[in-house]
Order: sequence, then structure tokens, then C-alpha cells
Amino acid sequence: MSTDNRLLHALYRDMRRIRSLEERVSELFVRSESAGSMLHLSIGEEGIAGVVHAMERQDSFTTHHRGHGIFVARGAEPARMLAEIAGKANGYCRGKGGSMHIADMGLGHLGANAIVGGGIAHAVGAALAYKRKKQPRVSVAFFGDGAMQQGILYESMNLAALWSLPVVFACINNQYGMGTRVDRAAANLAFDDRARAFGLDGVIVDGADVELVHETAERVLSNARQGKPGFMSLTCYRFYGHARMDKSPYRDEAEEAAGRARDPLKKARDKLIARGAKAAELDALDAEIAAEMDAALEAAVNSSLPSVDSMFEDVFAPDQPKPVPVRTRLNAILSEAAK
Amino acid sequence: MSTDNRLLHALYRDMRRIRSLEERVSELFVRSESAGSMLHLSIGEEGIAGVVHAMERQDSFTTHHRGHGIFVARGAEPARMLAEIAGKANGYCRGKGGSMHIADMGLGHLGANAIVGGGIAHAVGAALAYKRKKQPRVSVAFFGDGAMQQGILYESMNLAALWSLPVVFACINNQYGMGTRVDRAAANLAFDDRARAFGLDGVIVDGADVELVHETAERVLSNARQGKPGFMSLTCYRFYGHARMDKSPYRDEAEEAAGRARDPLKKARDKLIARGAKAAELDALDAEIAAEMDAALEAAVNSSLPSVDSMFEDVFAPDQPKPVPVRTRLNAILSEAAK
Amino acid sequence: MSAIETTYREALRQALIDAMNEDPDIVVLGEEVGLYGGAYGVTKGLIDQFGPERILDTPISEAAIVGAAVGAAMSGLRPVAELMYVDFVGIVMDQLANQAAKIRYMFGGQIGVPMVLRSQGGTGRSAAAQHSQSLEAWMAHVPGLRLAMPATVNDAYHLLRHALTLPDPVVFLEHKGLYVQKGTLDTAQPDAPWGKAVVRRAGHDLTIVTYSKMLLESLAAAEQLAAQGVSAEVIDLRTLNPLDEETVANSVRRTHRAMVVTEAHLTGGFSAELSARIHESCFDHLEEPVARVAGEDIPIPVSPPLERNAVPNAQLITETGLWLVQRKAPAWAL
Amino acid sequence: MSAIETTYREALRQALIDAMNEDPDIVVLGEEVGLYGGAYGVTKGLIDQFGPERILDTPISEAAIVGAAVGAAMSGLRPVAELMYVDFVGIVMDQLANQAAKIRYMFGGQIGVPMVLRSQGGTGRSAAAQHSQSLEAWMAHVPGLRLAMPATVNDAYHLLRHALTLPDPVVFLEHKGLYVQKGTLDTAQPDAPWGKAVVRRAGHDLTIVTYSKMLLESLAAAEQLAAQGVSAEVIDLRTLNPLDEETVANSVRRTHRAMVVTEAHLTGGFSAELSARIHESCFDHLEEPVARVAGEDIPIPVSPPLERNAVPNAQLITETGLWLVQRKAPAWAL
Ligand SMILES: Cc1ncc(C[n+]2csc(CCOP(=O)(O)OP(=O)(O)O)c2C)c(N)n1
Ligand SMILES: Cc1ncc(C[n+]2csc(CCOP(=O)(O)OP(=O)(O)O)c2C)c(N)n1
Ligand SMILES: [Mg+2]
Ligand SMILES: [Mg+2]
Repeated sequence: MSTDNRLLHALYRDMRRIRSLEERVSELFVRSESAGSMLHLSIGEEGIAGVVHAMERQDSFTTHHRGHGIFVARGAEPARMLAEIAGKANGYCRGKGGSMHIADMGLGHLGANAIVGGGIAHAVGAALAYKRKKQPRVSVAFFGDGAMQQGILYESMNLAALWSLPVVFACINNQYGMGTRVDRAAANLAFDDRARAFGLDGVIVDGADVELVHETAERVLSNARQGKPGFMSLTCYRFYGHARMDKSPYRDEAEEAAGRARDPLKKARDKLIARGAKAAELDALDAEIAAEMDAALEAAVNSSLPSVDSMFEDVFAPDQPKPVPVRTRLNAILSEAAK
Repeated sequence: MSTDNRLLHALYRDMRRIRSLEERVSELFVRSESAGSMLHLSIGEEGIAGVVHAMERQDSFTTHHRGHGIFVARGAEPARMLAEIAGKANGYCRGKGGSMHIADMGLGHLGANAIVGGGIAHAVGAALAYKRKKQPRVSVAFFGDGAMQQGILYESMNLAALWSLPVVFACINNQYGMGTRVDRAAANLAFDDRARAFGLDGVIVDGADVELVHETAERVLSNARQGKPGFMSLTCYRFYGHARMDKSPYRDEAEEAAGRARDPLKKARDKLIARGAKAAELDALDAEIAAEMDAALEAAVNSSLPSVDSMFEDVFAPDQPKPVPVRTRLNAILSEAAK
Repeated sequence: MSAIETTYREALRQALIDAMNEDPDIVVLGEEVGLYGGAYGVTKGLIDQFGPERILDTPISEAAIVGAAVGAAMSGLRPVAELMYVDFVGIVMDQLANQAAKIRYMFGGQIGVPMVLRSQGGTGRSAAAQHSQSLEAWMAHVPGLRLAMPATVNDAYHLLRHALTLPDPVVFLEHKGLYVQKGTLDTAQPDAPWGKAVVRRAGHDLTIVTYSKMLLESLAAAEQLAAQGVSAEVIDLRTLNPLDEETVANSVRRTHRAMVVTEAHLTGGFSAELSARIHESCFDHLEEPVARVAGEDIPIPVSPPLERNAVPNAQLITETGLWLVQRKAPAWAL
Repeated sequence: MSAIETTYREALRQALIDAMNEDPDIVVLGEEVGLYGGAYGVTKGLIDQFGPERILDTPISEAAIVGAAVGAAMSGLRPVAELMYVDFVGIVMDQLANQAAKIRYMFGGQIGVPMVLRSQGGTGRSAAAQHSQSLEAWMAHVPGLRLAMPATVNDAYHLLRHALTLPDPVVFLEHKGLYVQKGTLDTAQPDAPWGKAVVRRAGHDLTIVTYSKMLLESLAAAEQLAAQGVSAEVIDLRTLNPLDEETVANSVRRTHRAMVVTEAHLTGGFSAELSARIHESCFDHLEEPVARVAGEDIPIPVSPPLERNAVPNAQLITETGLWLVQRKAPAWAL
């Protein structure tokens, strides 16, 4: 394989893994094995693999409520992800965070956030630490187009530019914030203008073209590493509803069909085949990934739930006293009174 | 007088009244008659009179902590202003608000705000009401360059543009937010770019040239009245410290001298004289204003403080029960227990 | 007969419809209140009925939404701003507590801010730490705000209707676990006037003071307690501001024992205020200390068994009741 | 001899200097902390000593400041973020309560957020409703946050030093009326370990529980009470989280009467939590209900005579003490 093809092949693999994982997330829900229904699938957004692939091992990132895909591309263990989404003890966060709060410090995942815009400034802070410690690291804040309307984003951009921090703001513009199409949320859709107005480099890129995303991200990340923070927005389409239960009644089929036609996964596959890859080989890869994900799903389903006592852990550091349970307090009070 | 001169004369008068009032605010403090020392003078920013003059009678506005001048230009009664700043019962807010919270619904003053950026969205909401009620009114949000770094401003701009609201964002860029020069606070000083990126018309204007400010404001306000919200930033210089006690050690004399040389009041006066006005007449006007302000100062100083009981009023509307004073509660509890 | 069987969600929706039909100045604004019909469906269909000029879908800009509602309320409208989850109130506390709540006061009574901030809180959907909180204590500590927390279908309707007539800002907190709750709505007949607590079940051994969804757990517990010979009176506060101390005190002076039940974290929660007030007003009548049965002092975990145990339930209330009245120690009391 | 006479402000400043000298990961960020030296002068000169890379002047972007501090704390720094007035916390409550406080928990203990949020509150400068508040109750209700409120010069130093060693986020609330307060600083000797309350004055008739500036009013009142034959014990909590219930309970079980004194609004204030806990732990020992002497339930007015009366003072504490111990009704008790 040429370098080009090798890269695209790797990206294709990441993208297939994202989609395959998300299908299992959906299945968890269908099997009533997920912790709740607030599950936000990143199907249609697999182009983000291009950004993740452009990151170095030492780089870090924060994600939003629709962050599974980013983390999969980063190398998450599917079984631990699904276990977390199912609220199991062996999940990434011991079953405390769930789908919207997955994190893994080992892989530089500083955390998914269920507050729209909530994790953006954390990436800025991480970048501040890297700069101060003279580490050659970049932090990437991933968020949706909805967060483009949260004030903290602009405060964060301004800080990043003012302090020349190694941080990248990566918007995943999937055209919707819940039921609100982006043009009903933002008066000016040239989000790159906004970034530039705050002193950042800004670029909008076709999120369906993962090679283009990757190339752009390499440039933006390399600038950031040199103290020129940047913004990039990936244009894509949210294939399914906002969360697992949403059937998207607010948009019509024609629009959905057009949106789904811009499928980053299919596009990569078509390109690979056009460049000489064998369909059968890709099918085999897909099947291998499917098997991995199926195994992960079963492992998650078969994992244990956390013990109730564990809920008093992790409020503070392990060496600190734990919160006093309500029952313990009541017992002390009523026993004392009963004396 | 030509129309031009008449206008400039009126603007000069407003500007002189602003400066003259602010000098009395300072005097209140010196005489230990002000309520506290959080007094922010608008000397150097008198060019705002151009914006206020461009407003119609039915228009409204919100201001920031440095809002005396705007309100004077709008026609505030100096005695009631100074009384409020002195915490007196006959002040605009019954001595409850003080310098940073003066308001007057009669004059469309929806309130000064001590939270940087705090009043901006209120003007947007007022404009929403005007639009819904089909009233030909505009609301103007005045704020400082410091507020350009508060996220709520961009959320507000976006809302205004998205909903085509009759609102104007008026930034008074006096080069400082406390001790922070604006270029240490913002990565890109082209604030008009920011406004445009959010879908608004944006313009930066020399705040020392009150005629230019007025002309610009007329255009921006008239666009806003037609549903095209706008942004304007007046470039000026904060002649004195941030608040009454600040001696601005963070900036040097040369800079201050250059800043103060761009005096909107002097510039207007020079222009008037160049256009044929008599210095003596202007002096007479100045003296008349000084006398008015002196009288207002004495009236404020001689006004009564509010009764302590009045502090339980205005938490809720007059027809609602008032909060129970701590003493009343204690009395009830201890009397009951003593039975 | 004006009484119908319906849900909490529908009662809220009907309240908005009826109020909007009567008062043309009412507008609803918030994320997904229009086309989507509200994250929990409370505003479903309203945009068709009242049009996009009165049902305003907003961007995800909570601070500006509440700020705009404040300005609109000062300018002749009566906005109903919806905050999708009360957990997001941290983004708007400035506009709520420094602006909406203080404007009348700071401006010496010149103007009020007649707006309603609707939101919902609570556990029950495995929505995790940032979507499951009960944050009423923050709002209850802000002078100038009214605070309603309906537990019943009829209150959902009438408290919202009343809130939409008040001259001052009202925070109106629903519970995500109550939307599907069924009950009787009598649009002509509120359970009690605004600001009055309601005794939902009469009893003489113990007074349980609660509000919002914990009313259901408390009533279930009262049933279980009755089976064991304990007669519990259950008081639903309905509004935390105004707070009806009298109904509570009158009850406790009769029963001599009191329990406060809230879903919110124990420490610094409104349960503390209630406990303090009961002690203050009933000091000489109490046979036992007021028991606070409240949420644990931990963020809400996502895993269902943990989430369930992070907040009180009927069993804990029952056991505490038996402990209080019969000195019957539960299993967790060694 | 390491003890010197200095001010609360200088003690805080010295704590920052000493901690920064020891721990190169400490950075200070906030509005005006650098060139200006801090709105209340606590960081004066630090930028000269530590340079602009460790003392970071920020734009007026509170949410991003706290958010950046959170991210930095997760990435190897130990940030001290300064919020100029605690009144602005409404802008940052999301970053504080949903992010800083919950990150360790949501992420299953993977990482902590070792940061300190310094701020100051309280009345006394005619700074009006948006610059005079006492909002500790909001923070005290958030699991995952520590909360320190020093009242003395020595505590200003040692509690801040200790906060800067903790693995979890600490909210550190100073009082604007204490900065010029003089006292003894012994850098080698804290008044007590972190998390322990201190009995500032011993007594046997009445326990006064307080913190922050109200300690001064309480001590003054204790003096006046002594002159009238009432021996008041005064407890300074120093930290609200951790909360030292034991020291309080031990005292009240001896004195049989308790008063809680806070500057914050009464309703929903931390005074309620303290009152509730005293009742709970000392139920059978109390001769009178716990009296809460707290701020009025009104926004803080600007006019000096009103502002003064909006919060407790020594006289009110004294009168309440006499009422509690000697049943001597004050003038305001008809
Ligand atoms: C501060 C805040 N406001 C509102 C929500 C509710 N909410 C969750 S996701 C979402 C839409 C977000 O849209 P976008 O940022 O485009 O992300 P996407 O869901 O499209 O990936 C909303 C409104 C939230 N979680 N946090
Ligand atoms: C939200 C908030 N942050 C910080 C402050 C403290 N503060 C008051 S005025 C000010 C500077 C404001 O600068 P600018 O907006 O330029 O107005 P100016 O004082 O120059 O008129 C600051 C930081 C505040 N009042 N509110
Ligand atoms: Mg989106
Ligand atoms: Mg300025």
C-alpha cells in the first residue's frame, strides 16, 4: 500500500470501529442494558477520526455528550466503554459517569461533558499547563455546533489567542442541536469568521472527507503546537435522532437521505476501492471489527453492577474522609436521642 | 445658529453636564457624603452624548457600572442622581441601589448594572418586547471594553441577529478594564469584526468626536429600528482611575497626557468656537451648569437617609407580604419557647 | 364537571395554553420549546397554536435566554423561560440571582420582573451527575425569588397558572419523574391558595414534610407505616417561597414528631431550613429530633442501583418513621 | 520567634508567596491579580516576584477562568483562581459545581481537580446588592467541594496553605471587611488542624457558632454578655467543609444553649444547616431552641444605615444571648 492508502486504510478502520461501536450502544439500549436512554450516537460524524489521527500520543482532548466516536478513534477499549454505558463496575468510570461522562486519563481523554460547552475551557487549561511546563503537547476541545452559541466558547477562544496556547477548538457541525437546525440557532454560519474575530486561525472542512479532515487537522494541530491556537469545524450530518429515543420528526426524509448520502465511511471505502483495495478485504476487516464489538457488548452485558457502597467513594480523594451516609447520620442522631 | 451648530451646541451642553456632574460625584466622596467609594467616573467618555442624543424619547437603554454620564445625557435630574449616590431616601432608587444601580423607568433607563456584561441581555429582551408589541422602539445596551470578554455578549448578539431585534450594542472602549489595558484583555481589537461574525453591523468610531458619534449612532439606531441590530464601539480614554480611589499606577503619565488630549469636551468647544460661537457664551453656559450641579450637590447632601424599615420594602411587589425581619422571627421563637 | 384525569405533563401544558389564551403578553422561550415540543414534551404543539412569535426556540445560550427574559419582563411581556435541566442553572445564576431577583430592590421598587423560569430536576432516568440534581436550595436562598415545586397534577396546573399572574420572578421546578404521573385536574379548583401547604394525608403520630416527587415516596411510606400502626401526616409544601410554616407547625405541635424528606443532598439543602424552622417553632412539642431523610452528599451516579440509592425512597422513610415513633431500629442501625 | 503582627491581607499574601516558593506548579490567575495586585491587594507584588507566567492577569471572563483552572488542575498545575467578588459566582457555578466538584466522581476517581478558588464576600463597603453577598450556602450544598472561611490572620495564612496541598477543589472565601484586620501570624503554628473548629472564647452559659467576619461581632458580643453575667463560648468553624460537628456538639452539650451567627441571608443559609445539626446532635441537651442570628432576607442595600442593619452586629447577638440565657427580652421583643 502507498502511504496515502495506508493512511486512508487506517482512517477507514477507525471509522468502521466508531460505527460498529455505536451500533452496539444502540443495541445495549434495545436490550434494556444501557444505563438510561441519554445515548448520543456519532454515526455520520466518523470523519472526526481524521482529527484524532492527527493528534500525537501525548496530546489530550475533551469531548461533549456525543463523544463515543472520538474516544473509539483514540483507542478506547470497547468493552470498558460499553460497560460504562451500561453502568457497570468495570466501566471506564466505575459505572458512575456513563455515556456522557466517559474519560480516560491514560489516553489523554480529559472527559466527556454533558453540559453543552462545559469542557471547552478545560482544554484551554490543559494547554496552559503544557505551555507552563514546556511540554510539546496540544489539547483539543471537541464540541457540537450547538456549543457555538455558548458564551464560554468565545471567552475560551480569546484566552487561547491572548496567551498563545497549544489548543485546538474542533466543532462537529452535524447541522443540529437536538431539533434545532443550525441556521435556526446561529445568525452567521461562517463559524470560521467567529474564530478569526477572536484572533484564531479558523477553517471549515468537509467532515465527510476524512483525508481532508486529517490533512487540515495536521496543519491546525501543528500550528497549535507552536502556540498558534486554531479552530476547525467539520461539516457533517447527524444520521439519527438526537438521543436514542428521538425519531427526528422535525426534519424530513429527503433531507435525511441527502445528509446520509454524505457518508464519511462509504466515501472512504469507495476511495479505497478506487485506489485498488479489494472489497473482500474490507469486508473481512468490517467483520473482524463487528466480532470484536459483539464480544465487547457481551462482556459489558455480563459484567457486574457496582456495589452500592462504592457510591460513597470518589467524592473526594481516597485519603480523605468519605461523606457520611444519610442512614449513618440518622442512626447516630436517633440512637443518641434514644439514650 | 445653523442646524449643525445647534446640534453640536446641544451635545456640548450634554457633555459639559456629564463632566460637571461627575466632578460633583467626586466631591461627594471627598466630603465623605457618598455611599461608599465604588464610584466610576465617565470623564473622558462624554462622547456617549452623541449616542444618547440619537435615541428617541421612547427608546430605552441599560448601562454598566460607569453609567452616570449616559443617564445625565438622557436627562436625569442631577439632584436625584447625587442623592442616590449618597444613599439618600429621595434618590432615584430610594437609596437602595447607589451609583452602580441607578435606574429610571420614566426615562427609559432600564438600569445600571454592577456585573460586567450583566445588563446586555436585558436590552435584547426589551427589544424582543418592542418587536412583539410592534412598538417602534430601540433598546441600547451600553457597556465597557471589559465586557467584550464576557460570553453573554456574544450570546446576546447572536440572539439579536437571529431574531432581527431592534437593539444596539454600544461599547465604550475607554482602553481599560480596571488596570488591564484592552490589548492585554483581547486578542483581536477589531471589535467590529466580532460583531460582524455574529451577524451584526459593526462600526468603530472615534469617541472624542461627538458629532461623528452622533451621526454614526443615528445610522445604527435607524437600522436597528428596522430590525437590523447593530454594534458600535466608541474609542475614548478613561481620564481618571477605575474607581474613585484608584490612582492608575499601572499606566504612565505620558500615556495619560496623550489620552486626555483626546478630550471630547474640548474638541467640541474648539469646533463651536471655530464655527463662530463666543467663548464667553460657552463660559456662561458652563457656569450655569456648574451652578445647577452645585445646587444638586447641596440638595443631595441635605437630603435625608432612608428609614431602616424601608429596607424590607421592594423585595417583592408592594401587594406581597414583606420578608420577616430576623428580630421578629427571633422574638416569636423565643417568646413561644418561653411560654 | 371540570375535573379530568390527566398527567402532570399535560396539566402543565394546559396551564400554559390557558394562561397564554388569557394573557397575550405571555411568551415562552427556551431550547427546543417550539418545533421539538420541549425536551419533556410540556410545550408540545404550542408553536402550532401560538406561532413562533410567542413560542421562541432559542440557541443553546442559557445566560442570554434568562437575561432576555428579564429585559422582556421589564418591558411589558411576561416571559416563561425554560431551562431544560435545573442542572444548567449554574450558567444562569447570575441572571437569576443578581438580576431577576434584585432588580425591583436595587431600583427602589420602580419595576418588577414578572417572569417564570420553568425547569425540571431530580433523579430517575440514569441521566448522571449533570442532569439529575435537585438544586432548589440555591434558589431558596435568594431574596426576591418565588419558588414553586408542584407534586400533583392539580398543582402543576394551578401553581403554574398562579405563577403567571405574579408581579415577581418565580422559579418553577418540575420533576422529571413526575411528567407521566396521572391524577385529577380540576381547572376550576386549586388544591389550596398559592403559598399554602396541603396536608395530603392526615395522621397523628408523625409529621412528614416534603415536596415534589418525594411526596409520592412519603405517601407510600405513610401507607406502610399505617400497616405497622403508625399514623403519619404528610404535608406537601407546594411552594418553598412563600413557605407555609404555620401548617407545618400546627401539625408538628399535634404529632410531636417530624421528618423532612427531600431528594436534594442533605448538607446545605432546604431540608436544613425546614428542620431548623420546625425546631424553632415546635421546640417544646418535639419528642424526638426532626429527622432529615435526604439525598446523599454525593454527585448522582449513573448506574441504576447507585442512582436509586443516592436518594430517599419509601422504605427509608418508613424505617425512619418507625424508628422515630416506635423506637424500632432498622437494619442499618446496628 | 516566628510570630509577627500583620494583617489578614498580608497573611494571605504571605501564604501565596510561601506556597508558590515551595510548589512550582502553583499559578495564580484572575482579573487584576497581576499588575494591579488584586482588587483588595492580596496579590500585590506577586507578579514581580513570580513573573507573568505564574501570575496571570485575565480578561473579564469568569467562566473561562474557572474552566481553565479546572483543566489546568487536571493537567499538573495547581491553580489559584481569583474571583474578585463572590457575588460573581453565579457566572461560574456551572464550572464550579458541575465541573470542578464532580470530575473526580463522574470519572470514577481517575483524577482530581486540585485547585483553589479564592474570593471574598460580605458587607461593609456600601458596595450594594451585587458586591456584598455571602453566598457560602450555594457552595456548601455541592458535594466534592471543600469550603474555607477564615476569620483570623493566622487562619488566613494556614488555611490557605493547607488548601494548596489538598487533592480536591477548595473554595476559599475571604471577607472584604477583614483585610485590614490585624493579628498575630505564626507561620510555624496553625491554630488547629484543617477541618477542626476552634473555641475562640470559652464559656459555659451559651455556645455561639460562627465563622468569617461574624467571629469579630460574636467576640465583641461575648464581651458585652460577660459584663451582664452571661458566659458565652464562641466557636469559629474555620471550614464549612469539612465541618467539625463534634466541637460544636461538645460545647452545646455543656452550655445547653446555642446561637448560630452568620452574615448570609437567614433563609436557606448555612445557619440552617448548623441549627439543624445542633438540634440533631444535642436534642436532649438544649434548654432553648437554637437561635439563628443571620442576615435579613433582603438584597443588600447601598445606603450605609440600611446596609449596617441588613446583617447582624454585636448588639443583636448580645441581646439575643441575654434573651436566650436570662430570658431578658430586648426592646424589639414587644
Ligand atoms: C448547557 C446545556 N444546555 C442544554 C443542554 C441540553 N442539550 C444536550 S445536547 C443538546 C444539543 C447540542 O447540540 P450540539 O452542540 O450541536 O451537539 P450534538 O448533539 O449535535 O452533537 C442540548 C440542547 C445541555 N446538555 N447543556
Ligand atoms: C462579572 C464581573 N466581573 C468583574 C467585575 C469587577 N469589575 C468591575 S468594573 C471592571 C472593569 C470593567 O471594565 P470595562 O468593561 O472596560 O468598563 P470600564 O470600567 O472601563 O468603564 C471589573 C473587572 C464585575 N463587576 N463584574
Ligand atoms: Mg450538533
Ligand atoms: Mg473600559
